[in-house]
Amino acid sequence: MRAARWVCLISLALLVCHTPQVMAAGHEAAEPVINSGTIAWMLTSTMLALLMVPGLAMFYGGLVRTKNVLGTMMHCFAAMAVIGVLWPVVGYSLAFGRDVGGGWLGWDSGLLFLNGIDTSVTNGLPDYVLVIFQSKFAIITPALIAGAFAERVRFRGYCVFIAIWFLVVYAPLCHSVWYDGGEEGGKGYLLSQGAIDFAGGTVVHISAGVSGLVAALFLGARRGYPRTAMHPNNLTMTLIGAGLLWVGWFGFNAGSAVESGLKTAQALTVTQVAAAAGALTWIIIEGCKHGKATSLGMASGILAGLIAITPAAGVVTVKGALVLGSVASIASYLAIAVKNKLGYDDSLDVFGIHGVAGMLGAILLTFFVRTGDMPVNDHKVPHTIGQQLFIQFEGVAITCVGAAIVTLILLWLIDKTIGLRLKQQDEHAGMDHSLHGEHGYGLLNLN
Amino acid sequence: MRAARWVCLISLALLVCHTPQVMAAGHEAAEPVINSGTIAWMLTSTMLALLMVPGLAMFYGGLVRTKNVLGTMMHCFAAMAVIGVLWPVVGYSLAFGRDVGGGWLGWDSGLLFLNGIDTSVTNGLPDYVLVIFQSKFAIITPALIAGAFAERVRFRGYCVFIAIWFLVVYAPLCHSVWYDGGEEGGKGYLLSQGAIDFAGGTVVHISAGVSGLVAALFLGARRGYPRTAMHPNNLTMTLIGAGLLWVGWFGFNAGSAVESGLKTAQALTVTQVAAAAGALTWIIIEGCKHGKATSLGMASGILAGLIAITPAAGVVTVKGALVLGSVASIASYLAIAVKNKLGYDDSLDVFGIHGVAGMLGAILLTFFVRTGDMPVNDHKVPHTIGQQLFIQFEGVAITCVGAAIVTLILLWLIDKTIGLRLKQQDEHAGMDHSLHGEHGYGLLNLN
Amino acid sequence: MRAARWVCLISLALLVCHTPQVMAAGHEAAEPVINSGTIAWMLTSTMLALLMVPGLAMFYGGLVRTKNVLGTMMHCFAAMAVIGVLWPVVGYSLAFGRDVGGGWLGWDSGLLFLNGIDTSVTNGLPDYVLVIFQSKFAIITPALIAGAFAERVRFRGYCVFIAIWFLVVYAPLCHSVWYDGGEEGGKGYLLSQGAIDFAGGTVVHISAGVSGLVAALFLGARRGYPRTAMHPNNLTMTLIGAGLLWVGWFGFNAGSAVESGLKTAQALTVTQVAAAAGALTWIIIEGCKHGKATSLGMASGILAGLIAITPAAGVVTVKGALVLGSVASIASYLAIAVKNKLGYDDSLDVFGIHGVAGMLGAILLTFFVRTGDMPVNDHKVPHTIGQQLFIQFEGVAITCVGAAIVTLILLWLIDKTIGLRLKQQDEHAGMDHSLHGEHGYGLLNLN
Amino acid sequence: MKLVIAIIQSDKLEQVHQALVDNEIFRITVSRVTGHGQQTNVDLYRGQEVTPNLIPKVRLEIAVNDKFVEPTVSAILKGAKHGDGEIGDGKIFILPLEECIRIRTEERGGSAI
Amino acid sequence: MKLVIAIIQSDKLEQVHQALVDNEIFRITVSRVTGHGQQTNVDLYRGQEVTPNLIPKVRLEIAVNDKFVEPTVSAILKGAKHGDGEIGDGKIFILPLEECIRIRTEERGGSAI
Amino acid sequence: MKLVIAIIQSDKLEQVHQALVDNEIFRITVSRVTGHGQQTNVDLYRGQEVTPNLIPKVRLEIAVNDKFVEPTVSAILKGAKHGDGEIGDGKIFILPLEECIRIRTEERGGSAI
Ligand SMILES: Nc1ncnc2c1ncn2[C@@H]1O[C@H](COP(=O)(O)OP(=O)(O)O)[C@@H](O)[C@H]1O
Ligand SMILES: Nc1ncnc2c1ncn2[C@@H]1O[C@H](COP(=O)(O)OP(=O)(O)O)[C@@H](O)[C@H]1O
Ligand SMILES: Nc1ncnc2c1ncn2[C@@H]1O[C@H](COP(=O)(O)OP(=O)(O)O)[C@@H](O)[C@H]1O
Repeated sequence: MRAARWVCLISLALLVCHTPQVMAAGHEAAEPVINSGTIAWMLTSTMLALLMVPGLAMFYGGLVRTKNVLGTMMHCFAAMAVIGVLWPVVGYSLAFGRDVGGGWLGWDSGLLFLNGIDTSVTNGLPDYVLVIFQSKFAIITPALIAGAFAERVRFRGYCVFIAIWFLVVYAPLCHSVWYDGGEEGGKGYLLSQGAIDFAGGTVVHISAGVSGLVAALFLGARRGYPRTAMHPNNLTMTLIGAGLLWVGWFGFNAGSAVESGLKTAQALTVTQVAAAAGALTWIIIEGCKHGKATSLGMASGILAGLIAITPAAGVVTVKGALVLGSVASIASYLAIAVKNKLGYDDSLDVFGIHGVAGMLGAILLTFFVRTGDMPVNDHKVPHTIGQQLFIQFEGVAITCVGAAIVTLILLWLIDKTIGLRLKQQDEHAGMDHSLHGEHGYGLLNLN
Repeated sequence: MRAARWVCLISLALLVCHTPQVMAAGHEAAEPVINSGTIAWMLTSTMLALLMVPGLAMFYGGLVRTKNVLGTMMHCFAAMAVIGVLWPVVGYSLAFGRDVGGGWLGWDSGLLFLNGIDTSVTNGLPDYVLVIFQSKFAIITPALIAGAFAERVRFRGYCVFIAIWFLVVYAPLCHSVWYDGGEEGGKGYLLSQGAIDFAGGTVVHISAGVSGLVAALFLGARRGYPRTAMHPNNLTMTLIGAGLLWVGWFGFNAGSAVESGLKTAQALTVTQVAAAAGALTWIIIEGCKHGKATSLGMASGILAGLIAITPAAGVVTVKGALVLGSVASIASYLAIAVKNKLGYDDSLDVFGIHGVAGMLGAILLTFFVRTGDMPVNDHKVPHTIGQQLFIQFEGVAITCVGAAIVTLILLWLIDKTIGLRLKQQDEHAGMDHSLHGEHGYGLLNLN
Repeated sequence: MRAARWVCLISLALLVCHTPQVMAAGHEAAEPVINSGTIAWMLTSTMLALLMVPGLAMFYGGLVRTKNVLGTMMHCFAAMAVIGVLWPVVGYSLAFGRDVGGGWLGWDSGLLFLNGIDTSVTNGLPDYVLVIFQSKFAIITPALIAGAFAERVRFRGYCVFIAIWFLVVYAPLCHSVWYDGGEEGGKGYLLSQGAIDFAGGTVVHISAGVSGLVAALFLGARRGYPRTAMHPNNLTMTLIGAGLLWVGWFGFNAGSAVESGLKTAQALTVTQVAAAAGALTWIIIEGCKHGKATSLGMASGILAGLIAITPAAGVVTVKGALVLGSVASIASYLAIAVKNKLGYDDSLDVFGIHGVAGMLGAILLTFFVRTGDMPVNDHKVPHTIGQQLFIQFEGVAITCVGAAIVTLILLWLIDKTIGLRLKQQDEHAGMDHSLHGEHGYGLLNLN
Repeated sequence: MKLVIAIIQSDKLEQVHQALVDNEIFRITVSRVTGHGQQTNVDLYRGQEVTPNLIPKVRLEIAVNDKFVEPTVSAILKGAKHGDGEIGDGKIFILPLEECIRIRTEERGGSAI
Repeated sequence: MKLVIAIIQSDKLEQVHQALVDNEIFRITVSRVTGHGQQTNVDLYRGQEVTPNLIPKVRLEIAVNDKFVEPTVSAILKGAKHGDGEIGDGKIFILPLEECIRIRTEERGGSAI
Repeated sequence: MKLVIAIIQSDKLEQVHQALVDNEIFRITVSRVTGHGQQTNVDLYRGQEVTPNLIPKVRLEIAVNDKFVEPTVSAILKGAKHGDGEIGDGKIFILPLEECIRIRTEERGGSAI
C-alpha cells in the first residue's frame, strides 16, 4: 500500500518540480534530482518519531512504582540503543531487502551496514531518509512491549529479547506489510493481498500488543499483584509523555505519507482529530461512571485514539477519525475492565490499549475508506467493503497468531537460558537499585 | 492581513516552482499543484504549536500547589480534547466560513466536519493544513485562561466554559482578524480595518488575558490568598515548560507567515530575539531590585517577550524586537506589582503577562513596522503611524470590551447552572484528589 | 568547509527549481528566488537546536544536588537570554562579518543589530535563517561549560563570564572554522587550511570541554568533594534531557548541511547511528565491569556518540559512525576514570565527555571520510589521510590552546573583579536558595 | 513537657494550623507520612477503583509545656475532624519530653519550647 | 502504651507490613527517612562506585498497648531481616506513650490505639 | 537510653553530621520536615517577597546511651548554629527511650544502640 503510494506520489512531486530529467540533462546529468520539501518533511517526521521514545519513557516511567522508574525508562532507551544499532547493521536488509521468503522475508547483503545506499536517491528522496524514518518504527515497537511486563524483568534478558524479537517478529511483519520491490524485487505478502496499514497498525501496535499479552501471561504477575496497590509514581510525567507522544505521532502518521502534500495533510488532520476524540470519549466515560475524569484516563484516551487512526490515517476522512477515536476509547476502556476481571497482569495495558485499539482501527477503517483510496484488485477494480474487511481481518489474524507463537517460543528460550524474570528479592528492592545501581529521584532523600 | 498575505506569498512560492498551470496542464490537469516546502514548514509549525500544549501544562502545572498539579495540567489537556473535537465539527465553519455577520461571524454548513475540503488545495497548500494549524490557536487560547482561576474551579464547569467561550468569544474574534474570503466571501471586521495582528496578539493573548482577569475577579480569590503562601510545587517543570513554549512559539509565529520563505525567516528571527530580550530584561530587573534573579522571572520574561512579539512578528525588524521584548518585561513586571497591591487573585498572572504584554505588543509594534509592511488604505497609500496607531488601539479596545462582557455573562450563566467554583472542602483537599481521584506525585509516598 | 558547501549545494538546489533567473525575469525581476524546502528544513533545524537548551537544562539539572537544581538549569537558560541578545547585536558581526583579523575575526558594522540583512536572500535562503540557526550554536556552547563548575559559581559572575567568553573565544573560533566570504570577504583560518568540522566539533565541543576543564581547575572542587557523595537529584529528568538532546542534535548536525538534500540525509543517518552505538557501547562496558548498566551511563553514551559524530556528520559513512560512536564511549569512560583518579572536580564531566569525544571525533573522522568528501588542496587534489590528519590535529591543538589560555585569563579577571566562586555559606545553603530565592521542588514540602 | 504527635488528614493541615495559632501554639514541625488504619481511600486507575493500603497523611510534632497539652489537643481535635469525625481523621499521641534545647540560645527547659 | 519506632530497609516494607497484619497489628504510620549506620550501600555514578553516607530507609511508627509490644517487635524482626540479618537491617526503638487520642471519636487511652 | 530529636536548618546538615562523627556518634536517621517557628524566610515569587509559613527543615533522630547525651547535644549545638545563633536554628528534644533492638542480631539494650 504505502510503498505503492511512494511511487505514485513521488512522481506527482516530481511533476511539481517539472520535467527534471530534461532539466538535469541540461546541467551535469549525474546529479540526482531531489525534492527538498519532501525531504524536509520526512526528516522532520523522523525527528518527531524519535521524540516518541523519550515520550514513551515518560509515559511508562510515570506509571510504575518509584523504585522501578529508571528501569522502566531504560526499557525505552535500550530499544533506542539496541535496535538503533541492529537496524543499519542487518535489520534494514531483512525488512527491505529483495524478497526471498514468499513475502515474509527480505535479504540483500549489499544493504548490510547500509553499504550500498550511501548516495542513492530514489524518486527525489535519498534512500537514507526512509531508512532512518523506518528505523524509528523498529525502535518504538519493542519498547511498547516493555509495558506489559514492567517492573519484573531482568535488563540483560530484556535486551536480548528485544534484539531477537526485532529480527524474528518485527522484521518479517514489516517486510510483509511495506516492502514493494516492484517487478524484480517482489512484494510483501500482506501488501500483495491489498491490506491497508498506513502507518503501522498491524506491524507496530497489534504485534506489540499481542506479544505483550503473551509475555505478561508467560512471566506471570508482579509479586503482590493485585492485592497491593501499585501506584503511579509520577502522573505529571505520564501526562507530559502522552503530550509528547501526540506530537511525535504526527511524524509517525503524516510521515508515512512519504511526501509533503495532500495525503500528508490528510493524515495529520485525522490523527489530530482521532486523538482528541479518543481523549474526550475516555474522560466522558469516566465522568459518567465515576464522577471523576482522571489524567490517566485522558492520557489513555489520547493513546487509544492515536493507535486506532494509525492504520487508517491516509485513507479515512474526518468523520471516520471521530468515530475511530471514540470507539477505540470505549473498546480499550472495556478491555481493561475485562483484564481486571480476569486478573492477569498486563502492567501498563499494552494489549488493552495498543492491541485492542490497533485491531479495532485496522478493521473498522474499512467502513470509512475515502472513495479512491480503496485498494484495487488485479483487474484494477476497487475492493468492495466486504472484500476489504476480509483482507483486514486476515492481516490482523496473521499478525496475532504469528506474533503470539514466535514470541512465546522466544520467551521460553530466553527464560531457560539467560533468564528473564527478576528474582524475588530484586523485585522487592526495585529494578533501579538491583539492576541499575541508581535511584530515580535523589531529591526524595537528603543530599 | 494574514489572509491577504497568503495570496501574495503563495503566488510567489508558485513563481519559484514556475508556471505550474502550464505544467499541470501538460500532465493530468486534475492534479492540484502543491508546494512541498511550504507544506513541510506549515506541518512542522502545526506540530510545534501542539507542543505548546504540554509546554503550557508544564509551565502552569509547576506553579500551583502540589495538591492541584494534575488538575491544572488537565486544564490544558482538556482544551486539547474539547476544542480538538469542536474545531473540525463546527468551529472552523464559524471562524473561516463565508462571512454572515458583518465581519464578526462566519458560517458554511459545507465545512461542518470539514466535509467539503477533504481534497481541496488552495494556492499550493491543502486546505487541511491551515485548518489544523489554526486549530492549535483555538486550543491554546482557552487553556491560557485557565491560569487565571487555577486551583479553584470544577472540572466539568471548566470544560463547558471553554467549549462555549471558544464558540462565542474566540471564533468571532478569529473570524474578524483573519478571515479573508475575497470578493464573494467578505472579510473579517478588524482585518478590513487594516489592523495588524500577525500571529494572534489580540485573538489569543489579549482575549485570554482579559477573559482571565474577568474570571479571576468573578470567581474570587483562592481560599487563604494572600495570607497563605502558595508555593510552586515544581519550578523545574515550569522552567522546562517555558523552554518548550519558546520552541513551540516558533511554529506559532513563523508558521503564521503561511509560507516557507523570507517572511517566515523574519518572523522566526524576531521571535527569538524578543524572547531573549524579554528574559534578559526580567532577570536584570530582579537582579537590581532583589539582588537575586529567579527562575520564575526568567520564565516570565521569556513569555512576556514572546507575547509582545506575537502580533508583530512579521512586520518589525530586529531592533523593534529588542525593544518590544524588553518593554514587555518591564510592563508585565509592573503589572504584577500592581496586582499584588490591588490584591485580586489572578493566580498565574494571565492578565499581568498575556494581557499586558499582548496589548503592549499590539500597540507599540506600530512604531517599528518595516517600510513596506505597513497596511495600505483604500487608495493603496500606506497608513501613517498615527492612523495605524488608532487602528491598533481600536482592535485592542474592541477585543478587550467584547471578551470581557461575553466572558462575564458566560461565567454567570455557568455558575448559576452547573457551577464553576470548587466547594470549600474540595479546594482544601486539592483538585487532584477531589476532582480526579489521583495524586500527581506518587513518589512522595511510599509505594 | 561548510560555507563552501553552501554555495555548491544551493546551486544544486536551484538547479532543481530550474532556471529561476529566466523565470523570475518573466515576472517582477526584483523578487528574490527562494527554496521553500531548504528553508523549511533549516527552520526546523533551528527549532531542534533550540530544543537542546531545555534538553541540556534537564540533563545537567537532574545531575546536581537538590539544592542546586534551579541554579544549574538557570545556567542554560541564562545562555539563551544573554547570548540570545548578544548574537544579533554584535556577535554575528564578529563571527560572520568580513574578515579583518587574519582569519580569526570578522567585523561589519552594517551587521550590528542585523541591520543590513533584513530582506537579504542568498542562494535561495534568507540570510536570517543562517543567522538564527547559527545563534543556537553560540547559545549552547557556553551553556555546556557550565557543567564543569556546576554547584559553585555565582550567577552574576557566570553571566558576565559567558558573555565575554562568547565574544573572545567563541566568536573567533566560529569565524575561523565557518566563515567563507568568497573572493572579497576572506576566509576563516581553519577553514582555509581545509579542516573538517561539519557541525561544530572544535567550535562547540572541544572549546567548551577545554574551557570547562580550565574553569574546573581554576575554581577548585565543590566543598566536600569527593568525600561527600553528591547524588543526582533526578535521574529521570537527566534521561529525558538526554532524549531531547538526541532529538535536538538532528537539527544541529543535519541542519549544518544547510540544505534539504542528500548531505542532510547522510548527516542525520550517521548522527542516529553514532548515538545508538555510543549508548550501546557504554552500557555494555558497564554491564561487563559492574554487572549493572546505569541510566546515567546510557545518557553519557548517547552524548559521547553524538559529540564524536558532530565534526564528522557530513563526511563519514555508517560504518564510520558505528566506530566513532563506540570508540567515543570507550574513551570518555576511560577519561572519567582518570579524572576520578586525579581527583579534580569537573562536576558533570564536560571535559571527559565533550572534550574527549569531541577531539576523538575530530581526529578519527579522517580515517572514515567518504571518497569525494575529502577536502582538496590548492591544486584541487584531495588530501591524503596523512595530510588531513595533520590538519585535523592542528585544528584541535589550536582550539585547545587558544580556548584554554583565553579562558584562564578571563576567569582570573572576573574572579578578581565581580567574583565567580560562591561563598562557603551560600554553597552549603545551595544556589537555589542563596542565589535565586527559590526551591526547585516545592512538592517536597507541605504546601 | 510533652511531645504531642498528631497524624491528620492532609486536607486539614491548614485548619489545624489555624486552630493551634488561635490557641497560641505557634511552633510546630510537620512532615509527610503515609498511614494505614481503618480508612479506605479510593483512587482511580484506568477505570478501576483502587484501594491503596497506604494513604498520605500529615504528621505534626509539637513540643509543649504541660499546661499547654490540653489546649493543643483540643485545637487539633477541632481542626482535624471532617464533620463529626470520619474514619481516617487520625490520632494524637502524647509522649513525655525530658528536655528541650533552643539551639540559637542554648537555653533549656520550658522556656525553650 | 508504647510507641514503637522501627527503621527498616526500604525493600522490606511489604514483608514487615504483612507480618504485622499477621500479628493483628493493623495501624501503622510510615515515612521515608535517610539513615547513616554501619551499612555501606554502593551506587554507580559514571563507572565510579559511590558510597553515599546517607542511605534511604523506611521509618515505621506504631502505637500499641503494652501486651502488643512483643508481637509487634517479633513481627518486625521477622519481616525486616535479610537472610539471617545483614548490616543495615535497622533498629527498633520503644518509647513510653502517655496518651493516645482518636480524633474521630475523641476517645482516649488503650481503646483508641 | 535517650532518643534525641533535633530540628535543624537544611544547610547545616553536613556540619552537624561532621560534628557528630567527631564526637563518635555514627548512627543517625534524618528526614525532611517543614517547620513553623519564629523564623521568617523570604522567597521570591514574580518580584514579590513571599514569606511562607512553613519552612523546610531537617529532622535528626539519634538514639544514644545516657552518657552520650551531652556529647550529642553539644555536637548539634556546634554544627547547627549560624554564626552566634540565628532565629530558625532549631531545637533539640530529648525523650526517654525504653528499649532499643538491633534487627540484624536481635540484641537489645545499650549495646544495640
Ligand atoms: N496505633 C497507631 N499507630 C500508628 N499510627 C496510627 C495508629 N492508629 C492510627 N494511626 C495513624 O492514623 C491514621 C488514621 O487512622 P484510622 O484508623 O484511619 O482512623 P480512625 O482511628 O479514626 O479510624 C492512620 O492512617 C495511621 O497513619
Ligand atoms: N542509634 C541510632 N539512632 C538513630 N538511628 C539509628 C541508630 N542506629 C541505627 N539507626 C538507623 O538504622 C539504620 C541501620 O543501621 P545500621 O547500623 O546500618 O544497622 P546495623 O545496626 O544492623 O548494623 C541506620 O541507617 C539508621 O537509619
Ligand atoms: N515547640 C516546638 N515544637 C515543634 N517544633 C518546634 C518547636 N519549636 C521549634 N520547632 C521547630 O524548630 C524550627 C526552628 O524554630 P524557630 O522558632 O524558628 O527557632 P528559634 O527557637 O531559634 O527562634 C521550627 O521551624 C520548628 O520546625
